[in-house]
This record gives sequence, C-alpha cells and structure tokens, in this order.
Amino acid sequence: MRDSPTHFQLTITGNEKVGDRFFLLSFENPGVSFRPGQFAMVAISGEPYPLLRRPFAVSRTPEGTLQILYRVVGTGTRLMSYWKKGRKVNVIFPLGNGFEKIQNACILVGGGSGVASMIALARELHSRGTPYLLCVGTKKSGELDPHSSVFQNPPLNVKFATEDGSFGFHGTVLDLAEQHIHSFTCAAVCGPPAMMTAFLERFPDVNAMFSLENHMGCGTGVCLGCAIETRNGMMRVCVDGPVFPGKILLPEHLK
Amino acid sequence: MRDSPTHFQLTITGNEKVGDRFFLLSFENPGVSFRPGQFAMVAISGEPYPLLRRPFAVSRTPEGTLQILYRVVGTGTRLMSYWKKGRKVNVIFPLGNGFEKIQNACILVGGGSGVASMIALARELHSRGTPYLLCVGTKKSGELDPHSSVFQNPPLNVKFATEDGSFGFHGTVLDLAEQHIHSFTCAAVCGPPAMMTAFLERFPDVNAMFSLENHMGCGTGVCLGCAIETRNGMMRVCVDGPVFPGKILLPEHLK
Amino acid sequence: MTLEIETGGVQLSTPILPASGTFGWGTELKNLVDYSALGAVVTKGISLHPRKGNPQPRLLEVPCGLINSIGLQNPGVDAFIQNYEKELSALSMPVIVNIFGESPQEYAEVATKLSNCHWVSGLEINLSCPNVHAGGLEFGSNITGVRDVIQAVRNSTNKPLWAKFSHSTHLFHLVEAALEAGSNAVVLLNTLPALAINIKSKQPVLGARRGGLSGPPLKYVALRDVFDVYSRFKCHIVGVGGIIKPEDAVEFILAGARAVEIGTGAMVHPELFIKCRNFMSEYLKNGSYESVENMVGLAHDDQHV
Amino acid sequence: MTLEIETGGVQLSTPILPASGTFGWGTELKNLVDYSALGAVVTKGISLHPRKGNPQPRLLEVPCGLINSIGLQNPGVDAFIQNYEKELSALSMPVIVNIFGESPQEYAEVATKLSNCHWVSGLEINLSCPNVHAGGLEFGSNITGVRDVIQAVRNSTNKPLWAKFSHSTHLFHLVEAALEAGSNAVVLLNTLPALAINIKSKQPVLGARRGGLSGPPLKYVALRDVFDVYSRFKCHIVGVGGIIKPEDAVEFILAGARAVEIGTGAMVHPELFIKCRNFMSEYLKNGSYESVENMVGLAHDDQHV
Ligand SMILES: Cc1cc2nc3c(=O)[nH]c(=O)nc-3n(C[C@H](O)[C@H](O)[C@H](O)COP(=O)(O)OP(=O)(O)OC[C@H]3O[C@@H](n4cnc5c(N)ncnc54)[C@H](O)[C@@H]3O)c2cc1C
Ligand SMILES: Cc1cc2nc3c(=O)[nH]c(=O)nc-3n(C[C@H](O)[C@H](O)[C@H](O)COP(=O)(O)OP(=O)(O)OC[C@H]3O[C@@H](n4cnc5c(N)ncnc54)[C@H](O)[C@@H]3O)c2cc1C
Ligand SMILES: Cc1cc2nc3c(=O)[nH]c(=O)nc-3n(C[C@H](O)[C@H](O)[C@H](O)COP(=O)(O)O)c2cc1C
Ligand SMILES: Cc1cc2nc3c(=O)[nH]c(=O)nc-3n(C[C@H](O)[C@H](O)[C@H](O)COP(=O)(O)O)c2cc1C
Ligand code: FES
Ligand code: FES
Repeated sequence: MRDSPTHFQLTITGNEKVGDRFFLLSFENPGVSFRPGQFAMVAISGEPYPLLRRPFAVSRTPEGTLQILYRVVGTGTRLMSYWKKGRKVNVIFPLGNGFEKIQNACILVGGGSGVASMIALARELHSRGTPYLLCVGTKKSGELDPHSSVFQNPPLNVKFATEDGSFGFHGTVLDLAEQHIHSFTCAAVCGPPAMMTAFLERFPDVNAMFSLENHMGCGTGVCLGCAIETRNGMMRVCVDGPVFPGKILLPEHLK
Repeated sequence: MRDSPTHFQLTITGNEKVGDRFFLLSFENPGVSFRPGQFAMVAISGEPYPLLRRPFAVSRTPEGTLQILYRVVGTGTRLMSYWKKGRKVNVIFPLGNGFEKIQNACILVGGGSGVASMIALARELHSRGTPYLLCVGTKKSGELDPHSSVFQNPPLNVKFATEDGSFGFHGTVLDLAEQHIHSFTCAAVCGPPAMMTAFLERFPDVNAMFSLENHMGCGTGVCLGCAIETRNGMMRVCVDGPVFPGKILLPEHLK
Repeated sequence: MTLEIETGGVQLSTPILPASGTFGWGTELKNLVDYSALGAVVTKGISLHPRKGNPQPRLLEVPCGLINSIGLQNPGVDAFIQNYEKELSALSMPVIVNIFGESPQEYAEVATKLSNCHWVSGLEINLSCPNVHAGGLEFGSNITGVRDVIQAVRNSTNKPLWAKFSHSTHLFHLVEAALEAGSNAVVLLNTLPALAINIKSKQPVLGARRGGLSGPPLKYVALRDVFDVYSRFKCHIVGVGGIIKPEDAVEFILAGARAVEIGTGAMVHPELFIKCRNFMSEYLKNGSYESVENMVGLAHDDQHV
Repeated sequence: MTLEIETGGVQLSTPILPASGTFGWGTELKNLVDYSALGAVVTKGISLHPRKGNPQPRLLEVPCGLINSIGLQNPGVDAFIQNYEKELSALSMPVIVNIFGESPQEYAEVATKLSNCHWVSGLEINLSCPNVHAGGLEFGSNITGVRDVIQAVRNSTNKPLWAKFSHSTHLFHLVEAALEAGSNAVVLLNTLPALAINIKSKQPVLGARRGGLSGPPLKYVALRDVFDVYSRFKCHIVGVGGIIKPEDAVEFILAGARAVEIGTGAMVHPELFIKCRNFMSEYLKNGSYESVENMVGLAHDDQHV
C-alpha cells in the first residue's frame, strides 16, 4: 500500500501557474504506491544552494500523474517556479505516515500552502465516493484559481473562503468550516500554525487529523530537526507524522 | 575614450552556442566607451551562489551590440549557458586598462578561452584597416565554430590551429604564430599561463602585449586577490592590467 | 586494493561514516542507504538521562549551510540500549556510539553502561557540550575539561575512544590533552557556534537562540584543522564537516584524516555515502594506491612552507 | 531620525563601513560607490615595512564563501602616508587605518607614525596576525598577545583604537583584555582559518596553502559572537562578516553592534553600501526609532534564556 522511500529522478511534464502565487507541478509517475498526506523531499538544484531539500505533499490525478501544488514563499519555491517541462528532478518519496483510510464523511480544511496537503486526500475521497467537503481559505481572491485543474481534475466538492470577502465565503476558512462541520464525522486540517491552533480551540470535540508543515532537515527521521513535543512524548513530524490526531497535539508546541 | 566603471543592468539579446563549449552572449549596448581588452565583472545570479562575479572581455559588433564570448569551464559559465534572451544581467563595466591603440601590423594569438580577449582587438583593427592576423588555437576541431558570427561579423582575418590537426593548421597556436610572426611588428597574446610563458620564451624579442586571466575577487582594484609580481613590482591584473607588456612580466609569476 | 583501514582502534571496511546526529540511532535509513558504503555507523549523542532537546524552530537554512539547535534530544542510555540493541547488534559493521554528559562523571557512567555492550565498537566523545559546573563553558574549550572527560571515560571502558572537537584556536593543546588522556583518535570538527536574528520579531530565529553551523563552508575550516593537527601529531584523525560531494572526502584523506564522517550532506543526499565510496575506489585505482592508508596525508608531501 | 552614531570614539555619519582589505586604500572606488553611504573608510592593513604578500593563487571561491590568502600585501606605513595622505585627507569622513605587525613594538611604531596624521580618525588593530616571537600563534589568540599589542599601541597614540578579532572559543577573555588595555571598541570578526586541497595535484589550492574564509556563512558566527560579547560587556562593537544584503546589517545592530563593516559582499556588489544605508533609514523610520543607537542590542530585550 505504501512503498518505502526511494530516490527518484522524476521528469517534469508541466509546471502550471494556478493562481497569484501557486503553481501545479506535474511529473511522470514511476508507479509508486503512497497515501494522501505522504510527501516528497524535493532537491531544488544540483548545486549546494539552496542546500536542503524541500518537503511537498504529493497527489495523483485520475490519469495517475503525480502532482505537487506549491505556493511561492521563499528561495526554493521561487526557483521551482522557473522549472520547465522535461527537467529531471531528484526526489525522495514517499515519506511520512499519510492519512489513514477515511471511511466516514470528512471535512477537509486547508489554509494557505496547507491547501496542497488536502488535495490528495480530497481526490481519494472523491474517487472512492466517500462524502467530503474541501474548504479552501486564502486572504483574497486570485491567490488560487478555482477553475484550475487542481480542483477540476477530478471536479472536487470545494468551497472557498477569502478573508476580504473578494471571492466565495467572507471570512476565515474556519468560519467557513464552522457552517458545515456538523454534517461530518471527522476532519482533516492543514494550514499555518495559528490556524491549526485555532481549530483545536474552536472545535475541541471534532475528531480531527492535522497535517503539520514544520521545516525539515532530512525528512527521513534521522536529524530530529522537526521533532515536537506531543502528549505522547517527542515526535518527529517527518516519520511519526506529518499527520497527527488532534488529541495528541499540544497547541503551544505546534510551532 | 574610456568611461569609468559603472553598474549596468544589461538586457540579453542572444546567447548563441558557437562551438562545443563556447557561447556568444549579446547585450543591448547602453552606449559605453571602452577599449579592446577591457572587461566586465558579470554577476551570475541574484543569489549568494555563485558568490563572486566573473570577469569577461567585451567586444562590440559593427552594429554596436556588446558581446561576451565565453567558454564553459565551471559552475558560473555553465549557469550562464542557460541564460535566455530578455534576461537582465548585472555587470560592472568597463574595467581594466585595455590595449593601447595599435598603429602597426599586429599578430593576435589566442588559446582556449583566451581567444575571447582577442576578438575585440581584432574587430577594432579590422574596422580601422590596420593589418592584423588572428591566430586561434584549440585542442581539436569543433570547439569554436569558424563560421559563427564571432569570426564573420565582421569577417576577420583569422587562421585556426588544432593540436590534433583535425581542423586548420596541425599544431599549437604558437607553432601557427611562428609561421607568420615575421610579417608583424607587434603581438597581442591571451591564453593559459603555460601558453603565455611559452610565448615569452619562444619569442623573447617580439614586442608583445599579454592579456592575463587571473581569478578575480573584486575586479576593481580593492582586494589585491589578482596581484602578481612583475619587474615593476606588485601589480593588480584587474586595474593595472589585464594587459601588460611582455617585458615587465616574470614568467614564474604568470600563475 | 582495499578501502579497509584501522582508525582509532576500530577496523573500518571503508573510510566513509555518517556523522553523529544526522543518521538517527543507526538503522533508520536501511531502505534508503546502501550500508555497504559505510565503514561504521555513528549514533546521535547519548546521555545518562533522557533529554527532550530544544524548542522549535531547531533548524535554519543559511547560504550553503545549516544551523541546528536540536539540543541533544535523546532517550537516555538505558532506553537507547533497550530500544536499539537488537537492530544495531544485527548490523555487519562497527557501531560507534556518540556520548556526552554534563560532568565527567556523567560521561563515565554512560561509557560504563555501553562498555558492557558487545555490539558497541567504540565511543565518540562529544566534547562540545557545556560543562554545567564551569559556567557553561564547553568541556572541549580548555585543556582541563578535555583531560577530565577523557580520563574519566578511559577509566570506565577499554573500548576505543574518539574525542570529537569543535574548531578552536587552541586545538593543538586540546588534541594533545585528549591523546595523552587515552583517546585513540580525534574527530574534527563539530559545528561552529552560530546565531541568526529575525529582523521583524527582533528576536533570535531559533527557539534555543544559539545553534551550530554545519554544511559546505565548514569543510574548509575542518580541512585546515585536520591538515594542521596531522602535521603536528600524525595521530589518527576522523575528518568531518561540509562533505557534499565525493571529492570532498578525498580532500580530507589527503589532508591527513583516516576516515570521514558525512552529516548535513547525507541528510540532503543519502546517496552520497555510496558515491563517496565508489569515488574513493576509483581514486585509489587511478593512483595505483594499495589502500586508503597510502593516501593519508599526501597533501603534506611537498617541501614548501 | 539620524543614522549618526559614535562608535569606539569615532563619530560616524552612518553605521555602514567597508571592511579592511576589501576597500583598497580607501579611495579606489570613488566612481563606483556612493560615499555618502559610508560612516568612515577603513584601509587595508598597514605594517611598518612594505610586504609583497603571498604567491598566487590568493583567492578561492567556495560554496557561498571566499577563501583569501592575500598575505597582508601593503606598501608600508611611510609609503602609505606619502601616497594616500592627500586623497584621504580630502575625504569628508573619518579614515580608520587598519594596522598590524610582527611584534607589539612594530604595531606601536606604525601607530606612532599614524598618530601624527590629522586625517587619521582611528586605528583598527588587526590581532589576527602571527606573533613571530611566539611560534607563529596569532596575537589575538591569547590574553598576553592581546594585552601586549593593545598596550603598546595605546602608549603610542591618543587616537581611538578598535581591536579586531577572529572567532575564538575564548573571545570573552580576549575582549576583556583588549578593553582593559585601552581599546575603545572591538571589531568582530576577521576571517575563519581555512584550507582547500586540489585532489589532482594533491596539494593545497592556495599559493600560501592556508587562507581565511569570509562571506555569507561567516555572518552567523559573527552574529553569535557579537550577541554574546554584547550581552557580557555592553561595550562598543563593530560587526563584520558575511553581510550580503541590507537585512544582514540590521541583524548585527540588533545583536549589539553599533556599526558594521562589509567586506566580501561589497567586493561583489559595491552598491551594497548605499542599499544598506537606505534600508537602515527605512527600518528606523518604520520602527519610529530616533537613532541607530536605539536599535543597538534590541535582540536582547526578551526574557527567555
Ligand atoms: C510535510 C510537509 C508537506 C508540505 N507540503 C506542501 C505543499 O504541498 N505545498 C506547499 O506549497 N508547501 C508545502 N509545505 C511547505 C513547504 O515545504 C515550504 O513552503 C517550502 O519548504 C518553502 O521553501 P522556500 O525555499 O520557498 O522557502 P524558504 O526560503 O525556505 O522559507 C520560507 C519562509 O519560511 C521561513 N523559515 C525558514 N526556515 C524557518 C524555520 N526553521 N522556522 C520558521 N520559519 C522558517 C523563512 O523565513 C521564509 O519566510 C509542506 C511542508 C511539510 C513539512
Ligand atoms: C580579465 C579577464 C578576462 C576574461 N575574459 C574571458 C572571456 O572573454 N571569455 C572567457 O571564456 N573567459 C574569460 N576569462 C576567464 C573567465 O573569467 C573564467 O573562465 C570564468 O571566471 C570561470 O568561471 P566558472 O564559474 O565557470 O569557473 P569556476 O568554477 O570558477 O572555475 C573554473 C576552473 O578554474 C579553477 N579555479 C577556480 N579558482 C581558481 C583559482 N583561484 N586559481 C586557480 N584555479 C582556479 C577551478 O578549479 C575550475 O577548474 C577572463 C578572465 C579575466 C581575468
Ligand atoms: C542536525 C544535526 C545534529 C547533530 N547532532 C550531533 C550530536 O548529537 N553529537 C555530535 O557530536 N555532533 C552532532 N552534530 C554535528 C555533526 O556530527 C557534524 O560534526 C557537523 O554537522 C559537521 O558535519 P557536516 O557539515 O557534514 O554536517 C549534529 C549536526 C547536525 C546538523
Ligand atoms: C581579500 C580580503 C582581504 C582582507 N584583508 C584584511 C586586512 O588587511 N586586515 C584585516 O584586518 N582584515 C582583512 N580582511 C578581513 C575582512 O576585513 C573581514 O573581517 C572579513 O572578510 C569578514 O567580512 P566579510 O565576510 O564581509 O568579508 C580581508 C578580507 C578579504 C576577503
Ligand atoms: S526532518 Fe529530520 S527528523 Fe524530521
Ligand atoms: S581582483 Fe581585486 S584587486 Fe584585482
């Protein structure tokens, strides 16, 4: 079901701009089995700069293409935005635990670059026919194009919230989620630490899984750079996570 | 006649492959006055890697386009070979002394990447009608295309030598030069240290000017990284050169 | 032609090792790393009692380098033995356990416990640890600290000891003290002290404020120290710092190291171990060297000073 | 709102200075650098007698860093005064002359000669210079060396003195010695010791074999030392090392420096001086600070340890 982590040289088949700061990177699929929520450590260049690999959630289109949806936030993602079709990229994949198979109606809550981690899960629930709703939050309209293939291939059940009300629901993605959460038995959440902490406080009784986005050194469990304190002791986000049940998280240690 | 060094953001108008490892980079000309042999310090990226600027001789086509002929030898020149039309490049230019105006028949001897430093001079002598011969040496055929605009715009008086005899004269560029040098009253030389040392030893009586290619830190005379010992004391290749009369050079200090 | 070399009392099948703290407890990367590349495994630092380590953030990437402030998180020596003994003793290569403590006695107690483990081939003693009884100055920063720790450990075990240092202007004296106190080899270098400030929050970036700089730039400082220490003592040296390509490992051997450890570089590229091993083989072959030993310190063979 | 700040006895119109050895004798870049960005010029190191410096190659670029072994080439103090007095005294800003010697006496003789030059506003004392009478150990590596040099210079001139150090594990003691001996400020840091080996020739790459590492990675070591020295002594500090963007200069001020020097970064980008100056102004404005002085050491204001 999950292959063990391997080095791949993946060939880029597309790197499409899908919003003001989001890109959708597509790769040839080397035939790997992985779970939604598992991620890849992507080497940005063959040079010693930038030095570290960057972690990105991976999803799969109905045709089997591997995809990374990424937000341009710093040096690494900026350099990635220049990548062209045909380039080979060195990745270690699949990493992390990923989400357990979800059997019950689930609400997916993604904020900022955290939306990316929800796509693979939404696509899986969609293809399996499990009821779900994907709530996507951005600051304003245009950040992430609702008509792009991110949400259309397959056509996901998605609602958008913008903080300035310029598109979709007016408010935070948590405000949006609040309106629908009663229809679901579980939740999956990914976003900035402040958003995840707020979710824990606002919906303490919801059975929620959180995908964390710590900065990572190795991604393979050997450096302890990503380790956080949880109710179950010290845990490495990269191998013990990135998906954790909300009940073991300590809000003060989310960042 | 020579403008003082200035920062420019030059727009690339072309970056043509002109041989197995040579590229010809063209820029919009911001209207700078400079001498053949003067050079530009080119910033390779906006990032701290590669850290240092790289020095390149600059020439001008009859239409006034600025050009850099470069050989891919390391990280910086490899990254340059990916540059595309339209990119803006940060350069400090013009730097160094350049060649004095040459009035008499002159033989130009260039080996390897040293060929580049001879192009501006050849073009100037060509346009002024001063008799000259450009001798170009490479290891084998194909390294630098004789039909490229490097040699055709304007059509220079050039002879080629290859060490393996696969094109033009069979032998080193010094062997080639030896056949013609008696027809000239002066010489201009640029190439690897071993070639320049050999020139000094083989043609001790020729009135020759050498353009040196030391590794440079600043290119502006402030770091002393390029300084060499000469018969006239310590000299900085970047501001006291890169062009030096052969009679002041000490072969043992050429590298 | 062989890559085998005895280093500080440990027989290594290759001179390529992982650096402590970047290879977990030794077996996490079994699926990703070709262990035949490795001359030994080196564990993260182990202390007497468990430690949680430092608050997040613990890592900061800087140009061509990495600052970490993991803070020596570890389960403590007892849990370490209990949890990892089985897997580690099943490995077909030496296991070097990196240890540290807050006092010479603590180092000694950890060493005593590990001394009874047949699967432990040697101890790497991390001297870049604050001496709580001496105002937080690192043991490795002064001769007394080095001597006290190494002697205490030496009296607790017969296992080979490797003393691991950070860069210091006084490295000669410190190395001398370690060798005199019974260290079989010295390991050069640990990270450089480092700090970064977030100009928006006006606070240090890392949760623990201070951290250590590793990665490519450290290579040149480590090479310098390996070169100088080798030329002075001709002792057994393990070179560490900034190896990111196979050529770097060869540089360390030529400078005088008998083995190298790779940290940050292999965190990023786990394939680096096998690449280094293969490159080293090629280099031996091309130079017609019988063994790595013949390459050690070759950069010293000329006469100019 | 002002960028002016008094640092180690010198009144600077901005806290942005060039680093010694990367700005020639002070006036070479008059056409390329906007001198209004600079609080002072700092010359390359001057010694009693002329020096040719080291053989080529003198520079090696490494990942995000530069190793140099210029070897303190300079025309000697007499020729320096004769050749550059006119241009330097015409500058409308302080001139800091960096000096070094092979013995405390030599330092003192250089200082005496410069003491008579009205256009010299202060002396920066490069302590990272081998003490030929103490086995080549750098003056700055031990308390005695520091004390002897600073005292000798202090007795030769009334000019402000800035003592410049390399990174050391014992920096506290060295800084203390410099301050006690009469240094008005400390300058942190000089380059890190470094070496590289060419695996084809099997020889060190640089003509002089050993060199010093500067550039971006050094920033984090220098920030750490500035931060720690400020928190211990609250003395006047000039921060140097790895500044390559305007934000870096601000980091140094927040860590505790009253001024910064830019070396490698401005060799590559002479525009960096004016960019730093402008960014610093903006930062002051946005934070509503009256002066740079109000920003000094702000990273220390929190309570966690
Ligand atoms: C498991 C996992 C999955 C992820 N999936 C995705 C995804 O699918 N799509 C996506 O867009 N992003 C994803 N992320 C986040 C993504 O990895 C980062 O956005 C990316 O690494 C940023 O790289 P960069 O070089 O562009 O930015 P950088 O230049 O590295 O930094 C970006 C920002 O982070 C700050 N920063 C750097 N280091 C630290 C630190 N140690 N602590 C705090 N702040 C720091 C910087 O100051 C800067 O503002 C994921 C992260 C994890 C851990
Ligand atoms: C005034 C001047 C004009 C020049 N004009 C031209 C030109 O017009 N066209 C052209 O192609 N080239 C020219 N050069 C040479 C050119 O600058 C270099 O080839 C270029 O900088 C190499 O950059 P790189 O990043 O590709 O190579 P790098 O990766 O920097 O190095 C290339 C090679 O040089 C070696 N090297 C690096 N540093 C040193 C050192 N300190 N000492 C010895 N070897 C070292 C490396 O090991 C490597 O083999 C000129 C040089 C000078 C000084
Ligand atoms: C994340 C991380 C954790 C480390 N933990 C330890 C440790 O526990 N004990 C130790 O002696 N060194 C530790 N080090 C230092 C490394 O072993 C090594 O000496 C240093 O990183 C330099 O090598 P490199 O540049 O190849 O990483 C650690 C380094 C890193 C990057
Ligand atoms: C080429 C070069 C020459 C230097 N010469 C001197 C010198 O003569 N005296 C001195 O005190 N420091 C000298 N230094 C050190 C710098 O002044 C500075 O301390 C160091 O380079 C760190 O700053 P940076 O990273 O901004 O370059 C020199 C540095 C370089 C790169
Ligand atoms: S990133 Fe290294 S252990 Fe998780
Ligand atoms: S390259 Fe700096 S002085 Fe010539």
